[in-house]
Amino acid sequence: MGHGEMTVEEVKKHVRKYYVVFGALLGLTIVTVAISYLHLPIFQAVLLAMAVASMKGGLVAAYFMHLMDEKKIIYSLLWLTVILFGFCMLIPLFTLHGPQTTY
Amino acid sequence: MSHDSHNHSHGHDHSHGGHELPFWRKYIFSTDHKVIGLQYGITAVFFLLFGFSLMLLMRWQLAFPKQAIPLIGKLFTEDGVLSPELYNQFGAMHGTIMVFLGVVPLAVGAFGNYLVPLQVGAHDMAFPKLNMMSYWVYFVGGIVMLLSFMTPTGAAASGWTSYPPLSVVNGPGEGFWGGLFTGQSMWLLGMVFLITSSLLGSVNTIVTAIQLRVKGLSFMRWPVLVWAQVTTAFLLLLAFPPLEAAGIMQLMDRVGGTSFFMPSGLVVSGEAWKASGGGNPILWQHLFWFLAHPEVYVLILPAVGIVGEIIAVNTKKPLYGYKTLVYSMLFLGFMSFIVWAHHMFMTGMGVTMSTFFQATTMIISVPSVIILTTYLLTLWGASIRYTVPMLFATAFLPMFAIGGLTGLPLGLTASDIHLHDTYYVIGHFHYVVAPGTLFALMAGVYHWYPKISGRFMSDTLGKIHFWLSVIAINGVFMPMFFMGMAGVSRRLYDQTVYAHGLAAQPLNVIMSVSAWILAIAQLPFLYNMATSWKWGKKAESNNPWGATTLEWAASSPPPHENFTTPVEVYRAPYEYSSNKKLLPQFVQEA
Amino acid sequence: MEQPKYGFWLPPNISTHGAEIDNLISTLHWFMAVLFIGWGLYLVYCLFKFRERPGHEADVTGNAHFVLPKYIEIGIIIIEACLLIFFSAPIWARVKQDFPKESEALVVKVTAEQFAWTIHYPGRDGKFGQLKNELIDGTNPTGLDRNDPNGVDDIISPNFLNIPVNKKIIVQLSAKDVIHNFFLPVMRVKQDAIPGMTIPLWFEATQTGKFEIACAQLCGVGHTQMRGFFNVMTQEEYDAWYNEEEKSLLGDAATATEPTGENK
Amino acid sequence: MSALIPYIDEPHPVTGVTNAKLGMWLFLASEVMLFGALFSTLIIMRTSATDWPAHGSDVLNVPLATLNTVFLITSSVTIVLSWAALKMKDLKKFKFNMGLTILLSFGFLVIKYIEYTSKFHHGHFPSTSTFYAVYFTLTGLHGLHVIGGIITNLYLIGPGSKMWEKEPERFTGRIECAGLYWHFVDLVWIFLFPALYLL
Repeated sequence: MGHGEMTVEEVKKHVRKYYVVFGALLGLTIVTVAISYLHLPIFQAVLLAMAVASMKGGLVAAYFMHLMDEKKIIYSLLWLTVILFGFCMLIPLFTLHGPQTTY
Repeated sequence: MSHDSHNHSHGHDHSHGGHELPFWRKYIFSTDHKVIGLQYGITAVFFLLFGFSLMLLMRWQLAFPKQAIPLIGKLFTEDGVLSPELYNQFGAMHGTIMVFLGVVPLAVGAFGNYLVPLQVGAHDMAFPKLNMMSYWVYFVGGIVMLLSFMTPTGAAASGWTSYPPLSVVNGPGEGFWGGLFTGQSMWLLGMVFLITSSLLGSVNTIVTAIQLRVKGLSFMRWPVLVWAQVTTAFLLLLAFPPLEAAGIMQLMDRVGGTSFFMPSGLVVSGEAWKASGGGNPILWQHLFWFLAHPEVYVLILPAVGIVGEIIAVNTKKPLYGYKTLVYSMLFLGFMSFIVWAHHMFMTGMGVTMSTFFQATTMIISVPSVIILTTYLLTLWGASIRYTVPMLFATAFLPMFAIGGLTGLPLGLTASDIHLHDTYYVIGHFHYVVAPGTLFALMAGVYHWYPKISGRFMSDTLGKIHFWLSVIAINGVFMPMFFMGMAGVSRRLYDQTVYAHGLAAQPLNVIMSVSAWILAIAQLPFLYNMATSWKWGKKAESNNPWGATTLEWAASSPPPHENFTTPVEVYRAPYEYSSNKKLLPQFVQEA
Repeated sequence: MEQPKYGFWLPPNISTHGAEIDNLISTLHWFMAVLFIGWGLYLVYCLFKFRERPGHEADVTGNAHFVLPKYIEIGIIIIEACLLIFFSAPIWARVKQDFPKESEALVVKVTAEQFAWTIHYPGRDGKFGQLKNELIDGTNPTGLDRNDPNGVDDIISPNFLNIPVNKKIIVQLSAKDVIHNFFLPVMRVKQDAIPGMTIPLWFEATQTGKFEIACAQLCGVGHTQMRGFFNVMTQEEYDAWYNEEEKSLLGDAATATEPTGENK
Repeated sequence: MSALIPYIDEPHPVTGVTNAKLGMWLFLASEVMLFGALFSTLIIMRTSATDWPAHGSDVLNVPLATLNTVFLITSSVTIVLSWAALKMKDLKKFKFNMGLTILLSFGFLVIKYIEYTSKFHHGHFPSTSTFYAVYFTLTGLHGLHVIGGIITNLYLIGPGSKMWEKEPERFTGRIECAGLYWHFVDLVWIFLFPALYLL
């Protein structure tokens, strides 16, 4: 688990971090809802919303899922997944909406 | 069969102090990876035979269109002629059963389950209960697929690729439950089960291979089969979920009236299709091939691993370029994720994307060539012992080469214009999967049989099986290339309707007769497998072939927890001793 | 017009672009044959030379450095790259991208359905009438609106694609229900017909004759029956056929103003 | 039996992780691909759709969904706190936090139920348009994941917690894995929420 040798003090430090992250997540949730009421043009709206969502996701992954101090093997696995995820998202999009046969 | 295997192992169980489990825990709901491997194997062989017999029936219609099938035709239709409805169902189910219920469970479920823990020196899989669940989920998936024949409209009939809109409009059924109890919906449900099973299995394989390695077994000391199985497991793990998502969406389209894959303005048999529209049929193809192209490598990689083991043992020398081989397999696995759209060149793809996919397709041919080359070079300077498994393994090489080479004209868009969706395609992938993968799997059965049962399979029967199979299987698939060249489309119920189809029709007769001979050629194999269990020649030692990997350190058959004495690995899998003989990994050189 | 010769190899080619495709196919097969025979000879030699026999031991150390295979592999990569860059990609671009001008070509709409082809000529005005789904019935398979001024002189030809020889043809391909594939074996033309999309393709025939349209994508129970006819005619023959069709549609030229629905 | 399978409760010296943790991350990797395909569908449906609401908020209930977001985020905190409690050898505190997690996830489902029924009430079904098809499929599948999480967590707080007596390390590892899964469910929602409701 990688935390096997943690002392009670260290755990408590972790717990304090969890509360800070919790606060940040709540704040970002308000931000993302607020942004949506600005009715920005679609491109900026998507960009901003996804940026905020990625920040939130990053916080959850980094602190709650302990990716901050995770082992190399997990990172390698996740990098592979992220790359393939990218293929799965982008290639169909490019193929379906990219330059088509036209005359 | 598994019953007998454990009568043998009883003695070991007792000596090892294992407590007696009730029958159903030991042979049915067992958590022992070896029993599960055998369960997978037996079920998969059953499905392979079932899928093969569907094709044997279809081949009658192809060779002698609209003539009644002799003797058994009346079982299927009133006049004994295979109807186009049944033809399409059999075609779709042949593909599905062979790939998802036959070859993959045999290659990954059976060989992977049985051999990976043994080859890494583990006592069992990392998650034994999960392993059991994975088998039973597969079993249920298989049953659902078989039950789909019982639905009012029969089984799925849109090809194993299930392209919508056809797969959605085909026999839709009334209402939610009526829609669910149709061939195509059952197919999708069955696929969800099979995918779940694959996921559980692949998580287990990867964790076992990585975490349960015995002392001294570093990654670069893994036997090629372990590398192949781990790569395969990653492909299954990461490529299957998109199909699961797509399957759920198609199921929604069929029973929930959604339009994920249904474009606007659809008119089916004169009636406007009752759904909102706005979907995209090509999206299914993307998600399907995102799985199904890696799936090709799921089929071939375990075979490559098996052939590698057998060649190393029977040439009595190290595999040439072990590291190159390993990196090629990994590269192959990775690249297999970005070539999929070469199945879709005809969907109106632009020049940019089609060039991209042609390029990746050409790139992926390179590691395949390297793998083949390393095996061929291993033969140089060898002392080749022609056991039955070695015969099959050597036959694999040229057969796989034909399968691979014929991929070139299909992977290049310009030549694909003529060859796409013709018999050429069928010939191409069957050369890879049938005389390729299946030959390798048969080789594997002959090779590991003494380990699994403690007895050899008959050599004579094995040689009859080999020579008949190798001739017949080429008779089935070689003519397909010519037929494809002639422009005969695949999945045609009766090609003689077309002038170019009629001209090529004699080839169909050759193929059908060869297919039936191929079926007969499997009888000695099945008989051999069944009878050798009890009456085969006893394997005197634990390592009768002089192999180098860890499974041969266990007794034959291996007892419940595999290794009764601690094992350790001292060297890479294919190395030789100072007296120039192959030396097992688990033996310390004096 | 003599019947084409079909056999166990490529069907005859009567298109302007087909020769390039055929050349690529045969080049590829020569390349494959050379590789396969090379490997095969090597394999057979090894299988015989290095068989297990008394007095023959495996040479466990002898093959540490083979260099020839490396060169062969690099050669294969170079050849494949050349085939891709100099043949396949440019041919594909010419066939699928370099469309002739619409003014120089005959434009037709081909709509696939279970299990027939509907060929739609734009008429003398060169404009297609509107297609409306609600007008689809047994006599009007694509729902052509005859009240649309552009649609009055449109000619619908079920299952028969008649074209003049030596003229560029542009086909606008689509489908009503499921995915089909428009395959003209003698023209080396193949393209999926996908509902919800209109995909253009073009070709030019160099010989006259009676040929077939095949469906190359499983489209249901009648997939086999989805055979169309593809007739390449001389310009005179084509004109004669066209005038005949037009006459039966519009009657005499004077009746062209009448509601055209009656003529059907 | 378990003695024969190493690295159940202690990390492997080379990889540094336990079997269960590696297995869980592999499972999550495949889940990423599952939702990846669905998000890919969402993008493609949206970019090619003829009738798609200009803003999800025009047709969906943003306040309820925001509340749900808060529920899930909070449950993520409580589950990680329950793990921390075990690290401090405090089973009672574990049960309290885990109980909160389960309660919050039930709350999530209740709100989801309210949302769904009001949609059905207004005649909005998956078959209405591709937007609703995507909405119901994505949130439905996510909901199934929530239900799966609830069942696991109920087991771990109930009969499963007996393991604490004999194998505390292994039990803590299990809670960490359950937490990983639950955070992933939270993570999916974090992306679903803006993608469906706000854009």
